[in-house]
This record gives sequence, structure tokens and C-alpha cells, in this order.
Amino acid sequence: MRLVLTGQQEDLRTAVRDFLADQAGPARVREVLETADGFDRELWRRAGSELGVLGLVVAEEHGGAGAGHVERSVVAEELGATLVPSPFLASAVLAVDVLNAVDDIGMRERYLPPLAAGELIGTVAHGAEAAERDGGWRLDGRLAPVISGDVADVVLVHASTPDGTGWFALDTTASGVRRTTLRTLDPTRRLARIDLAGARATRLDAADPDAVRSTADDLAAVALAAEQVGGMRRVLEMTTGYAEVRVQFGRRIGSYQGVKHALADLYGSWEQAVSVLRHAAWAADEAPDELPVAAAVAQVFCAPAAFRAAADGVVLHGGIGYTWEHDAHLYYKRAKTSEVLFGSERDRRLRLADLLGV
Amino acid sequence: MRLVLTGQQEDLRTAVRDFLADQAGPARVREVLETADGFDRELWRRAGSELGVLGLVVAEEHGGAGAGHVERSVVAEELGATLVPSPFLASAVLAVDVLNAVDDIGMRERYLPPLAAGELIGTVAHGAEAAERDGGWRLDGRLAPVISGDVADVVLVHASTPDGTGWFALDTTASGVRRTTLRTLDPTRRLARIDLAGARATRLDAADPDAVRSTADDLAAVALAAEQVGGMRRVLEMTTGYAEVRVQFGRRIGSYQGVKHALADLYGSWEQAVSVLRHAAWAADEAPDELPVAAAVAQVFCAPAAFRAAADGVVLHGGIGYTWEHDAHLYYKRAKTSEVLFGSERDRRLRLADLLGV
Amino acid sequence: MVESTRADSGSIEEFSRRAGEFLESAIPARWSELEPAELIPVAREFQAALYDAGFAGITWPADCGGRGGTAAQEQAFREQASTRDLPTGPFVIGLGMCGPTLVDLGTDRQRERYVRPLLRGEEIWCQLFSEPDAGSDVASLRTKAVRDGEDWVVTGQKVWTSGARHADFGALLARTDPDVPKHAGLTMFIVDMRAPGVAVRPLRDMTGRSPFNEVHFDQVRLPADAVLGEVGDGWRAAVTMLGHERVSLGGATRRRDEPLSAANLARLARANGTATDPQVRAELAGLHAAERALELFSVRLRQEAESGTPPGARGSVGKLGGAMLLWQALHAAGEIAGTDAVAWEPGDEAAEELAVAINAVPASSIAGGTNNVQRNIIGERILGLPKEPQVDRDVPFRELRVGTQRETT
Amino acid sequence: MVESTRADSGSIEEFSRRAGEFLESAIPARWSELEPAELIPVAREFQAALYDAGFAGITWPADCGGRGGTAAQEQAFREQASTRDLPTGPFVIGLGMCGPTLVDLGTDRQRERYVRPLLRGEEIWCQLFSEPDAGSDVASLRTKAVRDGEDWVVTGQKVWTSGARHADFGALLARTDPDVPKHAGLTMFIVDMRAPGVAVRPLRDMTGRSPFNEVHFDQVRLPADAVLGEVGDGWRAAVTMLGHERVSLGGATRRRDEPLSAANLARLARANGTATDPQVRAELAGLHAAERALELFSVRLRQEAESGTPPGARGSVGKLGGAMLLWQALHAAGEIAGTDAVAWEPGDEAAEELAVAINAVPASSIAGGTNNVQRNIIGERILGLPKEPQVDRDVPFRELRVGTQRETT
Repeated sequence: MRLVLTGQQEDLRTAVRDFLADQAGPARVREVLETADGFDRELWRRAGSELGVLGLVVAEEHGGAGAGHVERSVVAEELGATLVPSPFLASAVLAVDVLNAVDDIGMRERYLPPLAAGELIGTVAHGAEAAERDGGWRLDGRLAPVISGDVADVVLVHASTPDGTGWFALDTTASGVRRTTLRTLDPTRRLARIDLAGARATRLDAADPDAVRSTADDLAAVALAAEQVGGMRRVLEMTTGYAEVRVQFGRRIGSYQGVKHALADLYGSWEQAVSVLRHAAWAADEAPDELPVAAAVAQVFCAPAAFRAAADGVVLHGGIGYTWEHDAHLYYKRAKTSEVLFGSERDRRLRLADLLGV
Repeated sequence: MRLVLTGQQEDLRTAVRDFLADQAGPARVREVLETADGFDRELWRRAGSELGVLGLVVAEEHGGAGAGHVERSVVAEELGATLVPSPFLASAVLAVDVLNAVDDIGMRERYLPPLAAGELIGTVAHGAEAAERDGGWRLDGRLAPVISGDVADVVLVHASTPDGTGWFALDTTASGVRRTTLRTLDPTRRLARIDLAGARATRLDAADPDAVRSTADDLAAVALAAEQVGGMRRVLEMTTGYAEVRVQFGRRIGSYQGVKHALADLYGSWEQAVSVLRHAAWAADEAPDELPVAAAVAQVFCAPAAFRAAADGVVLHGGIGYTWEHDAHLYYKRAKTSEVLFGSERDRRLRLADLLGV
Repeated sequence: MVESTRADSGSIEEFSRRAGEFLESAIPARWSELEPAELIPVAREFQAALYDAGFAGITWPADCGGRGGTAAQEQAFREQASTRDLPTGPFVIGLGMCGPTLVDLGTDRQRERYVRPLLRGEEIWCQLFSEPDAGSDVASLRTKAVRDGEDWVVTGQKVWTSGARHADFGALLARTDPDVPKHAGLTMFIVDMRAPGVAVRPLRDMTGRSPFNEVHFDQVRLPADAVLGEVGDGWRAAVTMLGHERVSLGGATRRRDEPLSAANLARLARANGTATDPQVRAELAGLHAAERALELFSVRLRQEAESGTPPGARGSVGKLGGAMLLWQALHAAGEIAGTDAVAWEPGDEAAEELAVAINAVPASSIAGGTNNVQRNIIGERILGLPKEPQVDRDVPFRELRVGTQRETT
Repeated sequence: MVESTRADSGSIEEFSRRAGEFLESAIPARWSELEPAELIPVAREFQAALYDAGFAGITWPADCGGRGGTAAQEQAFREQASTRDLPTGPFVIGLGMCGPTLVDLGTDRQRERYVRPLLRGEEIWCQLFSEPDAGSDVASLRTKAVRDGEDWVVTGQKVWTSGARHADFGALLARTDPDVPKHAGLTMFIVDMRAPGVAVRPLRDMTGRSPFNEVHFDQVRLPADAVLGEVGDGWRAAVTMLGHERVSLGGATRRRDEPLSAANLARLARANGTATDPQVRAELAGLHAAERALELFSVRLRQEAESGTPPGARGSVGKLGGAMLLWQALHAAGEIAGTDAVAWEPGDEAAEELAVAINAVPASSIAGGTNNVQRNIIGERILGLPKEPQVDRDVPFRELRVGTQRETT
């Protein structure tokens, strides 16, 4: 296994980091949050076209970079570190992964190029019922919460059908589709409810739809772990920096063991989180058999670690960390959201136990 | 509810403390551990006759003090603080409580006076099968671990019978009784296995044998919590004392937040443990309806808190705390044993959940 | 006002019964639905009635407007009050902190001028200690009060001031001498919050609400008799006041309908079907036990106080325990509510309240002394552990580095 | 010895293959069943064969008995060794700590005299640093070495010395000048453990075993050339040696059959029927993830080292993480084993081993630097946080309070 980044991968990180620092610094993030869409569409298109990071796991023949999950996790880490709001997790992770996993070359050719280019926004949802009527497939049901469901152009829906489950592509402008932007704890990640009442959808060719879901879930777990690791890193930097300059009782607060030891624990936890992330991303690219366990380990470890880090980050800043103006709370809200978004702690642990056979 | 001790109860504590300090100091405890019985029979008899603490919850008509569970918990606290080995939990708690709870006046008259006087040692066990044959009740099965089962004269056995469960008094010298002293983590508390092969026993009159068990379990939980609280207090005193005199890097180690904050957390945890204990003991005496929840809360709170305290006690002492000669390890072993003796953490929590209706 | 409803006569049981009757009749209907601005007049009216009936300032000395009653009466009233929600929020700081300090340290004239209006809710008070660069280390504050003839001129900034928007007066801690060590150069003042040069700005916290304010002082002129206590003795006054704060924070019991209480989370679990999951049930039981331990500790402390053992620094145990309990509850909330805790329908007020509670969890570990400050208090004042080496105790304030300045002042 | 089995030729793959073949044939059968005293001669024989075959001191310089090989060869050998249990326990301290320090700081004569016998297992080494009053603060040690003509005379007591009973030599840190600050007055010596005045006493730990010793020095006479490094430069020598210790502690991966490993606890759960309990399953999964995170961190550190980033102080993360992992495992063990963890039949070896492991848990949080020491290292050396105020740095040792003395010396 390989747990260190190559020079090229480090270069990618630098490129993404510079791009985000230049185009989407903290002040810009605050601005964007107040807009109707909650993200910067222009930046999104440039991420697809100029930077080329939306199609890292898309084959070159479909307009992607033909790179791997290690590369994508580098990008997700930087997004988790900066909390730049975008439909990356929905579109460049969930939707792309489902399209890669189904057996439908036509749909791949149709959707992957615009997704990779940032011209189309995709997402994935579960829980609808599909039936054939009026000359095609129709979907009914309530999907919630759907990540970036408020801005997605296409939703890939894992639905029950009369003959097992299936995957469907749903155009969000179709009739019978009603979307409601939900109120969220995390202002940097939009979630929506989508109500379907006989909405027309196209069925994707998939020999084993549940296996597609399972693979996509594992890959999403890796990408989410990357965001979590990035957030931990930024919280660590931010809080360490503050502990170095903030003086109370005549000493810099980082000299107090109460602060120093909390930061040391956070550092140790981050180092281990990086390690499980690298392993899971490596497995996604090089050892698919190891992916399910590796992805489950990554989420069992990273989800609570990231929240613990973000919570300590707020508290170690003291009063200033509790203000709206300081960024500490954004990491707190993101980390708590990510901790439950794909299931609770007991879900994560029992899934890992299933995979380990314990 | 009353959560503070009366002057009389404080006097009892002082008397017990003085007696133990005088007769069973740390050096004497070490000596006694090496003896065959693992406890001081002479001290035990004096605790019954002179000090009168073995029959605190035994009615005066049966040779007891006719006091209450608050008083008994004061004694258990001091035993937990000093780790003086004795069959107190088995004899003055488990056996006495079962005899108090059954409906058998004759057996109470027979057993309570010698138990209260320290002339007879009792204990309680579960899991045998009872059947009537050869003109009486016969017990079969394996009982383990039985607290002080190696030295008990009489075992009160909760056994299954052809018509539900029942309580039986078993003379440990009877034929068909084989006892094996188990190896234990905690050298200050003896546990035994008792194998029964058609051992003759006397059935106790009990209208609702399971209710007897339930009440005895609750009262044992309170007594164990008292031991745990006493152990926490002693660990706190010992470790605080060490932190005040031990110098490293030119400073007393108690001045480092790494040590100071751990001790502050231990103190806070002990204060709360005392509070749940006092409430449970009060409920045992004054509000039997509240006892089951109060006893369950006491164990859910105190069992892990006592182990955490004992473990921190070892670690905060550094190298010296890890030696056999230092007493810190005795509290660690007792606390870990007490943490599992009456069930695991999940057992405790689910029992409380049942009682709360959640 | 009928004399027979007055508090200062009869047995404790009688007192308690009268308190209960008074509260039953006097608490305004549906007050909790009022907007903050509408609440103030309603609250003032209630507080005046409370005072006139003899249930405000029960143990305060009669010579400055209090009732001169007993601790047992106070306790009896609190027990009656604890089962009800009272609209006394605006007066909490005045009654809990500023008032007792005025009683302790005020001149006769100050006590006469301020205590009775404070008790009657006619004048609202706030506390002006914390500054951006003086959080845990309050004594390093930099707001300065400079003598000008008989007057004092105040310049600087305070922060985390609750209730400043509606306050009539504030208890201000300012530096009057930067040439002596930090604790020695402070003085406490009574400041009229409507004086020229006082500006109050709401401070938005991480929940998105603004329960706190920044208060800016730009050349604010105070008369000589605004000094509370002695010039240069402000630290002692502040310690007196903060002691009152810790007691009131530590003693607070949590409302059972709080979003993060075990009872409420159990309701949520029953509603969403997770209540049968053994891990959820175990977590709820653990949370209940932790809540109960803290409640019982608080009861025990009160009972000990009644029998003559004052709580002292042990209030810090309650404060710290309460903060830690919230982290435990937050974990349970995530396990039970799942995505409902982080995404909800517009207009779902219960979900909104849960979210605000989740976002407010860190406040308990910070405000009123961080958890680490509480641990220092417990370690040093209760356990008697040695203090850290004190590097700034004997240095003139002028030469100290404070806050997040990169250079010395 | 056949030349073709020597290590110093051929490709890495070839080297690795030969190492594997050698180990396959040379590891003595059933050695782990031997009593400690019987083990020593067997271990010596194996170590000599290992050296002669070219697999001991692979990267050590050839001029003092090493093989002058590459890091890649060392790594290849370690990988081969990691899948087997080797009887090299008695040499761990010599090979891991004393030897590298001899190579770094020894005179030509010392390197010639000591390194080869050390590598061949002919002479066993121990480390003599810690004292009862100098634990975390090793530099406050009081064992003194006083000049007497050309010789040195050593008096004092060391503690926590592993392997002292079988050791031939020890690396001793002693105070040679009490009139300078504590770090400046130390010197490292090579001491013959069989010299008159050296007394080794087993130290019983809380598991009931005696893997450590106290070593008493009563007027032990050392020759001038016993000094390792320079007189007064002992602290630097000790730091060098402790650096080697942390690397070897941090890098250790846990055996999968350890009583407290997730794999073993899962076996136990299957055997006693708790494996179907969702809380047990969740706990085992959490433990597995924590173990895995630490293992993968260790692999990543090694891979980074191979590509040129030395681990530095990050070894402390592994040390601290390993200690915390054991507390987590201990909780799981209690939940799974229940009363079997605390009471067992005489002769039940698996239960006995579990109990010893439970009792040994605190050791990882204490030995080789406590958890708090590791946190200080991480905070200061990795994160660059400021140190505590140092109160004893410039004070002559003679005037310091150290250990648990109530008065100054």
C-alpha cells in the first residue's frame, strides 16, 4: 500500500490551494453564503474547465482527467479545509461515482462530460418508488435530505421497482418534481427535500443496482473522510496559531498544558485520520477488495475525530471562537453535519462489524 | 430527600475509620492478603461484636442495630477506602438483605443473629437447580463467581425449582458441595466457584422469590456504590497528596495543568458519585419506590467513575504508582472488578433504561 | 397591595404557601411568547409586584430596601419559583451580581439611590468586565478611567455584555493606574448606560442570535461618586461579584423540556423510532444518570449550605459538570435525531430549537469561566494544589503583554 | 559459515530472500517456552548466528563491527523478521539504544571493545537513567560520580532498569558536577555490571511480575576510560539515546494475538456468546478502527522516512496513541469478558494472560515518557507551542528541590 502522496499529487494540492486562496478566501465564502444558490457558479465552472478537478475520476474519453481517488481526496481535503461551498460532494463525487458504477455507457457519455466540465450539477438520492406507466418510468416519493438537491440539474435516484431496485436519472425541471431548500445546521452545505409525484425519469442500465449503491457509498465515505481530514487540519492550524499569540496571565496560552495537551491530542488524532484516509483512497484506486473495510474504518475514525477537533477548536479560542464573525463555528457545524449525514455512529460501527465478521 | 449525613452517622464513620486505622492499616492489609483465608477472622468477629457494624440493617430483635442503609453505606465507604479484605459485601450485605426480604421468620431468627455477630459468614449465589428427592431439597449446578464463597458458612441460593424459582439455605460443609477458590484480579476480594452435586439445602419461605432477588440486587448496588465512592475518595487523597510533594522540573507536579485538571475532574466526579450514593441510600431507607432507579443510577454513574479514578491514580503517580509496593494498584484492581462483578456497563445502562421506560 | 400578602410574617410553611399563591396569580399569561422589546415593560411590572409582595430581596438588609428575611424564606421562595417560569430574565444580573455587590460595598448614598429601584425592576443593570483581550484573565483589562478634576473619563471596549441594550446602569471595571501590577490598578464604577459616549452594539454569536453586546466607551465622563468601593480596589469588588456569578450559574437546574435534556431526547427517540435500539437506550440511560448526578450534587450542596457548610468553590464542580453533560447530550442528540438534527423543514420550530441548542453547546464550556478555569479553581482552591508560576504578578501593567497584541503596549 | 549466505551482496530481493531463509532455519524451536534463565544462552547463540550471517548491525559502520549496509536492506530484514517471533529480547536495549550511542559517541577504543560483542550477543547491555526522584525529569538525577585520582566513584540508585539481572554492561548517567545547572553537570559512563558495589534487586510491578530492577551503586569504582562522550556532556548523550528509544517504542506494532487486541477480543466474544450483542459489536468495530489508524500511521511514517522525511518527534504520536488505545481495549475487555476478566479457574492460562494484560495497561501511559510528556513533546516540538516557564534551568543543581524530598538538598 502507498500512504504518501506523489510529487504530482502534491502539485495538485498546491494548485487547488492557490486557486481557492485566490478566488474563495474566508471573506468571499461569507459573501457567497448569503446568495440565493449558496455557492459561486462562476467558480464552479472554472473548477471544472480551468482547474479540471471535477472530473478527476472521470475517464479521459468522457472529458475527465482519468486520475484516481487519491487525487480526488486531495481536492476534497482542500474543500474541507476552506469550507468553500459547492456541490462537489454531490456532483463530482456521488453522481460521478454512480455513473462510473452502472453498466450504462450511453448515460455515461451523456452525463459525465458536462458534470466534469462543471456545466451540469448532479446529485444522488435514495428512497423513491419507480413504476412504468404512461409509456415510461415514473417516480414517486419524498427524498430528503438530498445533498445540493436545491441546485442539482440531474438527480440519480436509487428507487424500488416492481422487480427489485433500480437507478434512474431525473431531470429536476421535469413536471412532478418539487424542491424545498431545507434549513441546515451547516450554512456551507445545502440540503434539500425533493418531492416526486409521477415525475418522468430514465432508467439506467445496471446489472446489480444494489452493488452500485454499495460502491458509491464506499467512495462517498472516502471523499467525506477527506473533507473531515482537511477540516481537522485547518482547525489545528487556526487554533495553534491563536494559542501562539494569545496571552492571558502574562503567558501565551499555548504554554498552558490545558491548551497544549488538547492541541497535542488533536494533532495525534489528525495524523491518524490522514493515515486511514490515505489508505482508503489508495484502496479505492488499487485494491477494490479492501475498499469496503478501509472506507468503513475511515468513517468510524474520522467522523467523530473531526467533530471533536472542531468542538475543541471553538472552545480553545474562548469567547472569540463563539462569535459568528470567527470561522471556528463553521467547522463545528460542518463536522457535526458530516458526522450524521451518512448515518449515525452506531450505523458506522455496525457496518464495519458486519464487514469484519464480528 | 436527605443527602447529608447526620451527626450520628458522622460519628459512626469516625468510629469505623479509627477502628480500621488502628487494626487494619495498609501494612496489615498486605499481611492478611497472604494468609489462607485472605482476611482477618479476629477483626471480623470484633467488627460484629465490639463495633456492631455487621448487623446495621438487622432488626434489634435479631441482634442487629436496627439502623439503616445510610449507616451501612458509611461502613462500606470506609471499607472501600481502606480495601480491608473481609466478607462484608457477601455476609453483611447480600446474605442479610436476602434474609430480610424473604418471608421466613424462622430462618431470620436462625441466621441473622450469628451473621450480625460475625460468628457466621453468609453469601448469596444464583444459578443452581433445585429438586425434591430423598426426603428433601437437593441442589445441583455450578455457582460462580460467588463472593467470599471460599469462606462462607452458609450460601443463600436462588435456584430454579419445578415450580418457579426459590431460595435455599445451603450449609457449605454439606456433602455434595465442592468449593474452589478462584484466581482473581483483585487480591482483596475473594471469589469462589461452588459445585453442587445433590447437596441438601433448606428452602426458605418466600412468596415472591424473584422480587427478593430484585430487592437484594438493588441494595447490593447501593453497598457497592458506597465502596466505589470510598475508593475514589482515597485515590483522590493519595494522588493529591503526591502531587503536592512530588517535584519534577523544579515545580511540584500539582502545579501542572496536566495533573491539576485531571485531579479536578476526579474531584468533580467523586462529588457527584457521593451525591448519587447518598440519594440511593436514602431511598433504600425512606423511599423504597425510588430505590430501583436510584440504585441503577448509582451503579451507572459510580462504576466507571471509580475505575477511571483508580486508573488515573496509578498513572498520575508515575512509575511508583505502577509498583506492587504502592497501594495504587489495589484500587485499580478493585475498581475494575467492581465494574463487572454485578454486570457489564451495557447491562447497567439497559436496566436503567428499562426502569425509566426508555 | 394588601398587607396580609406581605412576606415578613408567619411560619416558613405559611411563607411558602403565600409565595405560591402570589406566583400563581401574578405571573403574566403567555409572557414567554413576547418579543424581547415587549417583554421589558411586562417584566418590570411583574418585578415591582414581586417586590411589593415581599418576595424580592428577601434576605437583603432592610435598611437599603431589602426584606431582612431568613435564608429559609429565600429557599422556600426559590422552591416555589423553581416549578414555574418567571419573566425575571432582564433582572438576573442586577439581582444576582450587581445588587449584592452594591449592598456589600456601596456607600449609604449609593445603596439608597440604587438598591430599591433595582429590586423593583425600575432600573436594569449589566456587568462590564470582559474585554476582547481580557477573557479568562479579566484583570488584564485595558479600558481606562483617567481623572479629570473631580470626574473620571472612561475610554475602552467591553464585550460579552448581556442585557446592555436594555440596561440603565452598569458595573464597570476599569484601569485607573497602569503603573502598578495589574490587580492593583483597577477601580469599579457605576456607569449610566445612557451617558454620552456609551455605544452598545449587538454581538452575533455562533447560534446566529445576539444575546450579548459590545459596549464602547468614548471619553465617557463619570462623577466622583460613581466609584463603587475604593479607588484601586476594583479587583476585590470584581471577585466579590464573580463569586455571586458562580453561585448563580452552578445552582441553575436545567429545564426538563430543554432540547438536549435526557427527557426530551427520549421523547424524540420514541417519536422517530430509535427508542428500541439498545445503543440509543444505553446512551439515554447514561445521559439520565449524568444529569441526575449533577442535580443531586446541587441538592446536596444546598442541603449542606442549610446546615452551615457554604458551597465555596464547589460551585465550579456544578459549572464544569454542566458543561461536560452538554457534550454528552450533544452526542446522544446526533445518534437519535440523525439528519433531522442538521436539516429540517422551514418552520419546524422544534428542529430549529434543537439546532440552536446544538450550536450553543460550546458556550457552557466558555462563558462565565472556561472549563479549564473551573478546573484551576477546583485544583487550587478546593484541593489546595500549587498555582502555576505567576509571571505577571509583580510587573507594572504598563510593561505586560496582554491579549493578542504582538507587541507590548 | 558459508560465504554465499552472507548479507552484503546482491539485490534487495535477494537479500530479503536470504534473510527469510536464514530466519527459517536459525530460529530455535519452541524457544518461547523457555524460562528466562534458560533463554539467555539460546538467545546468545541465535544472535551470534544472526551476526555471522550478516543480519545484525546491518546499517552500522563496518569499521566498528557493523555491516555498512543500506537502510533498504535493514528494512527488508525487518519485514522478514516482523512475521516471526525472534528470541532477541535480551539484546533489544543494547541494539536499539546503547549500541547506536556507542557508535555515535564512543572513542575508537570503546567502539572496538564493545560494539562487536554487543552485536554478536556476547555481551548484554542495560540502560541506567531513571531514579526514584528523577522520572519524567531525568536530568534531575542524583546518582553521583566523584573523581578520585584517575578513577570515578559512583554512588546512588537507579530504577526501572530492564534486563539488569543478565546485563554485562550498562550505560549510566550520573552527576559529576552539582554546582552547575542540572543539565550541565551530567556525564555518561560505561559500567561493568559485575563490578564490586553494584547490586541488582528485582522490582515487582503491579502485574506481580518483576521485569524491572533497581540497581544500587555503593562506591563503585570506574576507570577514566569509562566515560562515554565528554565529561559534563552526558545530557546530550542521553538525549541521543532516548531518541533511539522513542523510535523503537513508536514503531512497535502490536501482536495480533495480544490479549487486548481487537482480534483476540472478538474471538473471546464469539467464544462466550457476546458477539451478537450490538453494543459489543460496535465496541469491537471502534477498537478495530483505532488499532488500524495507529498501524496505518506507523506505516505512513515509515514510508515517509523512506522517501526522506524523518519521523522526528512524531514517534510520540504513536506512543501516545498506543497508550490510549489500550484504555479503549480494556473497556471492551470488561464488557466482553465480564466476570471472567476478574475471576478464573486456577491453571486457565488464557484468563491469566488477559488479567496480566489488564494490569499492565497503565504501564504504556507511564513508561518511556508519560502520556503528558508525549503531549508536551508534540505540543512543543511539532506544533511549536511555547514551553512552560522554566524555573530550574539556570539554578545550580545543588540548590534545586527535586523528587519527593520535602526539603532542598
